[in-house]
Amino acid sequence: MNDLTLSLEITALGMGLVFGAILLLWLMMVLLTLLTAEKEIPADEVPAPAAPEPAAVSQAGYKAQAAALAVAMALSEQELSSAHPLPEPPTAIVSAWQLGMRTRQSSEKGNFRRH
Amino acid sequence: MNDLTLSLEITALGMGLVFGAILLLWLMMVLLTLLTAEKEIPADEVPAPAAPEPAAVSQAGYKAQAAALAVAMALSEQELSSAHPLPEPPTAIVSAWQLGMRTRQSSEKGNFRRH
Amino acid sequence: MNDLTLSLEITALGMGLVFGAILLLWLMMVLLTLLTAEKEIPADEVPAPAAPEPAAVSQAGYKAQAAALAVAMALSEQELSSAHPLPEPPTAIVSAWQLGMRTRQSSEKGNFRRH
Amino acid sequence: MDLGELLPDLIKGFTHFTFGNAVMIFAALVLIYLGVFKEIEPVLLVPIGFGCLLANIPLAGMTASEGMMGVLYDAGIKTELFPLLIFVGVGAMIDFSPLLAQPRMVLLGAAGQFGIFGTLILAVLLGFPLNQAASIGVIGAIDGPTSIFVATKLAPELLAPIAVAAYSYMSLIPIIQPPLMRLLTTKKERLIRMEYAPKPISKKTLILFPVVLTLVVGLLVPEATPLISMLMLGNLLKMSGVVDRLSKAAENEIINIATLFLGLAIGSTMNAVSFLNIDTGKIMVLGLFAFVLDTVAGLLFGKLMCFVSGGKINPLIGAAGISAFPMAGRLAAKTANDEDPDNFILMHAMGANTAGQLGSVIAGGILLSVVSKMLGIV
Amino acid sequence: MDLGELLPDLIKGFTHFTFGNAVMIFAALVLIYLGVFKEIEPVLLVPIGFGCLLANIPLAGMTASEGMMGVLYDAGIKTELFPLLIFVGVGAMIDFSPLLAQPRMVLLGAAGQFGIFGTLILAVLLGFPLNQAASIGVIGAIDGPTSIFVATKLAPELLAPIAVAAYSYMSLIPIIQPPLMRLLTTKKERLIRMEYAPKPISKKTLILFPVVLTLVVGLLVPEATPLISMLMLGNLLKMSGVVDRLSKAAENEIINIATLFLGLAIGSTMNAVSFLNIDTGKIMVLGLFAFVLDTVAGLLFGKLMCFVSGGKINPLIGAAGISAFPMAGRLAAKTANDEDPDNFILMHAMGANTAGQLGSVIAGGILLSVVSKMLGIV
Amino acid sequence: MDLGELLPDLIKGFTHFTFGNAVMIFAALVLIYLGVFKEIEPVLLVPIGFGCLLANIPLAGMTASEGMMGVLYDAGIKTELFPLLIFVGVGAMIDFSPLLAQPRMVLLGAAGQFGIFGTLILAVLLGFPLNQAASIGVIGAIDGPTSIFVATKLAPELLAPIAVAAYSYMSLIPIIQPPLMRLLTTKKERLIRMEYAPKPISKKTLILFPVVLTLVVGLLVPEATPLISMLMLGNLLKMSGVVDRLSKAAENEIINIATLFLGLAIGSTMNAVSFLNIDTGKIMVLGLFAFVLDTVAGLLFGKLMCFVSGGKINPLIGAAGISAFPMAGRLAAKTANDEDPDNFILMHAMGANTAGQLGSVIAGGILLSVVSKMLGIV
Ligand code: NA
Ligand code: NA
Ligand code: NA
Repeated sequence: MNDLTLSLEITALGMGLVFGAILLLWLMMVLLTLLTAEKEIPADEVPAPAAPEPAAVSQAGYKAQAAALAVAMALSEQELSSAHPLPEPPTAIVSAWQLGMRTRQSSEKGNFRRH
Repeated sequence: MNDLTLSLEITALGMGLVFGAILLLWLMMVLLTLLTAEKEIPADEVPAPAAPEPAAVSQAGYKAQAAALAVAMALSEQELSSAHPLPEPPTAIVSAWQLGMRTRQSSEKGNFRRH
Repeated sequence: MNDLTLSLEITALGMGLVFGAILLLWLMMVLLTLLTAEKEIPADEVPAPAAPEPAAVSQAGYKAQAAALAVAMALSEQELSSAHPLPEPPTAIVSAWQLGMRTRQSSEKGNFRRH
Repeated sequence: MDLGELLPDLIKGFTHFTFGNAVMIFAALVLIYLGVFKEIEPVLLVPIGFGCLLANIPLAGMTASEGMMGVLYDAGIKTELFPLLIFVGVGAMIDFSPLLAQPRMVLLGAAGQFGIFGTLILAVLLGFPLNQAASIGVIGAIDGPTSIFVATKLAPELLAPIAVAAYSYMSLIPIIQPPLMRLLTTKKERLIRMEYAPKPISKKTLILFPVVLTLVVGLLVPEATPLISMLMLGNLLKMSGVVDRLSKAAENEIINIATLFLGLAIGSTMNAVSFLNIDTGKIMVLGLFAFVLDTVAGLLFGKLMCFVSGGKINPLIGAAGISAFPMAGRLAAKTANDEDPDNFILMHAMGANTAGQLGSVIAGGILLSVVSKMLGIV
Repeated sequence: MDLGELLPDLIKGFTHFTFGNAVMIFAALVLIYLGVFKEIEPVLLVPIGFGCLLANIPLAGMTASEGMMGVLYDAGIKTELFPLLIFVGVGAMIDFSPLLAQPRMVLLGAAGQFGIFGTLILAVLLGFPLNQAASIGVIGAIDGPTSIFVATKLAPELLAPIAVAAYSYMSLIPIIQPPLMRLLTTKKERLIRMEYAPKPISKKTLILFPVVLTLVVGLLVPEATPLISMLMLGNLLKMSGVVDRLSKAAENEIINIATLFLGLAIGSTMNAVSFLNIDTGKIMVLGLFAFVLDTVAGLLFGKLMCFVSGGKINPLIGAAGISAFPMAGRLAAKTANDEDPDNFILMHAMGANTAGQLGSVIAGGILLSVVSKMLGIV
Repeated sequence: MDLGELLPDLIKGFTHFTFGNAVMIFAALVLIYLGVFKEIEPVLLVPIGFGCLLANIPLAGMTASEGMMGVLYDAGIKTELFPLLIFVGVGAMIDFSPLLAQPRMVLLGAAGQFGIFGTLILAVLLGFPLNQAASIGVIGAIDGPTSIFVATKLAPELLAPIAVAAYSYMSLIPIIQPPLMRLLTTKKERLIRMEYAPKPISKKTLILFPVVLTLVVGLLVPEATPLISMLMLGNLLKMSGVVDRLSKAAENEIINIATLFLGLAIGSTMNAVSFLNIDTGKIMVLGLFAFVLDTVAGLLFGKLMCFVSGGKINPLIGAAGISAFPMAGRLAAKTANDEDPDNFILMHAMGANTAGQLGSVIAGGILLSVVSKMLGIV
């Protein structure tokens, strides 16, 4: 059998297999979506843009809002940078201690404390 | 030939070659600069310090300016961190869609929209 | 000697060695702490949490303070990101030059200059 | 040692310089120019171009097996580590929710692979042996790592021209596709608006998808397992949301370093002797043909789906099924948007585009499997 | 080539699929499930689970020595590079100041290693040869890299079950320890408050500590040098404060990449043939036993210290001496805090916990030394 | 097994400890001290010192070829990968615009290489064979990666003392250079102000420069290609501005990891047997001589340029031509500024300094070429 015939055969077989595999994938996706559908999940829980939308800033145009946003972003960035699933860096231990001490003080004084 | 004579020869030859190569580099740099000079390029397009200059803050000393700067920097940082030349992360797709939907809405309403 | 006897021996020997090594470590730590104690060092020089404490923000609750904090953090972040022990990036050179030029100007004018 | 004896040594760089080197250095400069000034896939064309430059400086010794480029080639191309690591990063950047929300779009990912086989036939007709023809065909996967992976297995001697063709044309897609889109679709078809009322895709679905897909494709096409599994590993790391450290590493450090080294190593195989021949020219032409054929097949299948659905599907999204993620998807949406500024088909196009990415990997695995079997390599 | 001849090839993925593969894939799914949905050590269980998945897709060829998983295994497990690189990163995350401020806490780090030897004895009783029994015992170090390092040296054939046991149970510590804590201590003991008036630890002390510790442990137990030195290298980079670039690289790029590759490579050794046997089951049981024994020994030693100190030491911190840094330390503090919301023993628990980390590495080195000597390996 | 038999094994760490080990550990502590407390090149001296520490703990087995340090050495020093990767990062940090704006400054980069050859002659007089003498001479390149690259090729047995000398003295430049500057220049010369009215350098020039330089140097001095090309690759990635991902990776992950591993691997070759001998002492003295000679030659050439230009060039910038990028450039500017607070020659000094960096690499390549030829290595 020469190479041309062979290549035609490969084409027929290959495209057939590609379509076959893709059809199975379709089936798999339909089944997977059905089996794992969660009715109670609101639409916005689908991974949405994490960043605050810049459009909001320009629309509002108020300086105060911009400043508030900057604060929020700076805070969120700070939180982000200290978040990781492995053992936390040394400072975390110290600050946990400090937090503990302060919690004790504030609970004695009955202060409000967020978190 | 003993090693000392050899080393003297190496020195003569070596420094000669170094100066020769450097002279050729000089020529190359002059030619390159001439051939690629762009008259219309304003001076500030030469890679300049990207960061806003801290000096400006202390000179001005006004709180409002500082706050504005903080906002600007926070925004620029945010833009920076989401900028990369490879395929963008998943959220980009969603937000592009959202942007598209909003553009449609706003163009129907005739709203101003930056960018 | 069968494996069980062997394993009992390993246990006795192993735990003995572990306790021995740990006791030596204890001694080492005591000596090290004594020899390197620095009376003049104030307690807060022990590596403390580098990040400004979020608690302070919520306690204060004033918008102005939050804005000031945001500015401070943005500035500190900027400094942080440009601080590294290896040769600085190209822009540093240019800005050093500019800083030099400005220093000259300002020292001629007698302006105040921080840093 | 006298100077007459030394002179040949002083100018050895020039005396060993061949006309072929000059041509290849010109090619390297063109690649760097395209990358830097035309911004055509710069993350790959700049390193490839620079690697090519190094390969054509005589006696530099960087491409010998103990030179730096040889070390990188052995460590990452021979072992297929670099394309697979790049896929981990790419996987962490893909969002499959548009596809999962409209599963029928997956068919377009099959249609967009015709170019692979069409090109294979043409390559055979042009006299390439089967293993080389198949490797050339995979340029039609329109997916860099897949092309490199298959070529490394079947015809490593053609790796450089195949990689260059794959990446160069991929960045020319904004030039190649639009004329074909306008040629093969009517204005009425391009104006078709598509509803997008996706069912919400749960986080659980998005997490299970990469795992189940790896299993299904792995069992169906074992040869596609390395490629599909690394793509899905990256996707799982990202979607699980619990291993931020790892998915960030995949999206940044790992893909960046692998991309730089891959580009350099591939470029460094572009020496004059092995690159400058008629085969390279043929491959460049065949590569262009593969891109065109893929786009045409995708568009025609899009038209078929349009017809079958009673005009509810805009055939432009067929062109997004070729892979070339994510450019092809954006381009299809842009073309529809240019025709009618109120027509937004981006989500459908991205669904077809991610399907094309999957289809390309599967087709690459199938080709590898069939051709290995026929050549008795296995 | 006719279709009848081709069919076996088309379904080869399924015909080579064994019941063992199915079981192992189920195990892989369980590991991924635990990692993703239960957040049990996801940075390790997800890659291990995914590697296991790949190892049980027939004919995928990824775990062969020239496949990607084989390449990673040879590069980072056989050479012990990955666990050691992870230790550089872990070292950069440890703060030894609570331990240096209360040096006697170091004793708890010795007590928390009884589980290693108790498990070794039990493993011998269950019929494991000495080298395997010792490797299984090191699960009782309750420290992933140490377990992997010792198992690679003494019984690489058991690496997969040992690594899986070490990491799975480590994340079950919040379930395993509290009942034992309540069982073995009285309410009065748990209510003991401890003063924390630490002498200030100078920066000089913190910088010298990793260097001196490397030297002392290196001379006492040469076999522990690789582990302890890399832990201390990371700590020195961090504490010195002058090589921010390097300590950041250790804490991020290096540990992240090494962790991902380590997990994949270990998971890829979990093929049905070598993993699915009675030994694996025994190891899982022995591993749990090791965790329990360590906690019990730590608590009892804590009670002893409580008695000797005249009731000034809360025995709960003994449970933090098992290593499992930093979970065990936090858990001991939390348990005391649950009993009395005003009782804070975190700094004492972290002192015991870092001591446990050191003790685990030292015990691992000692075991390696003694067993190698007895087996005549050296 | 009785205890008498066991005892030698328990204290084997001490019984194998030699006086040489003690001396080398002291040296390691000095290196770490200089790095941490004096902040002398800490990113290199801390890892080198720590590697040296590990090499002198008996029986630790880390420097054996299958130990971690051996693995790093084989992977990155023998292959020359680490110094070259560091150069990619350094290249991404260099700005050549001050040099391109004042091309004549490039001459100072040639003058600052006299120390290489002067030291070579002296080393030959002290009895070193030619290959070793040349390697020692390259300390006078005042550029770490170049010294390591050339020494690895010509005399790997001297790598450790050469690397230590190169990096230690480089950080002593603020102590070595100023007295020489004051000795060799008059106050009048130091007060010379230089105009800085640079022609604007276009982005195109900055992008083409690394490419053209690689080609020119590659053809002139093939042996310098690896070093110069990686430096220029980093610079191209940075200047092109289109591959931010890659230039960031070069400036951060790649250079940080390579630096840490390079330091450890080099330090680990500092074992007592091979390091503690009279040659090491001679090399340390010769290294200092090289630094002094380079500075003197640079300053004298600066005076020559001052004379030729009719007093328009401040000879202090000659001292910046030795390389030692970017410290030497800043130091020259500072010295002028100290003499006259209104005198700013930083841009001129940085031009000379980047020229010195190029000159050092070129001189290293030329030396490698000439000596290889003479020794018949090629
Ligand atoms: Na495709
Ligand atoms: Na332990
Ligand atoms: Na120099």
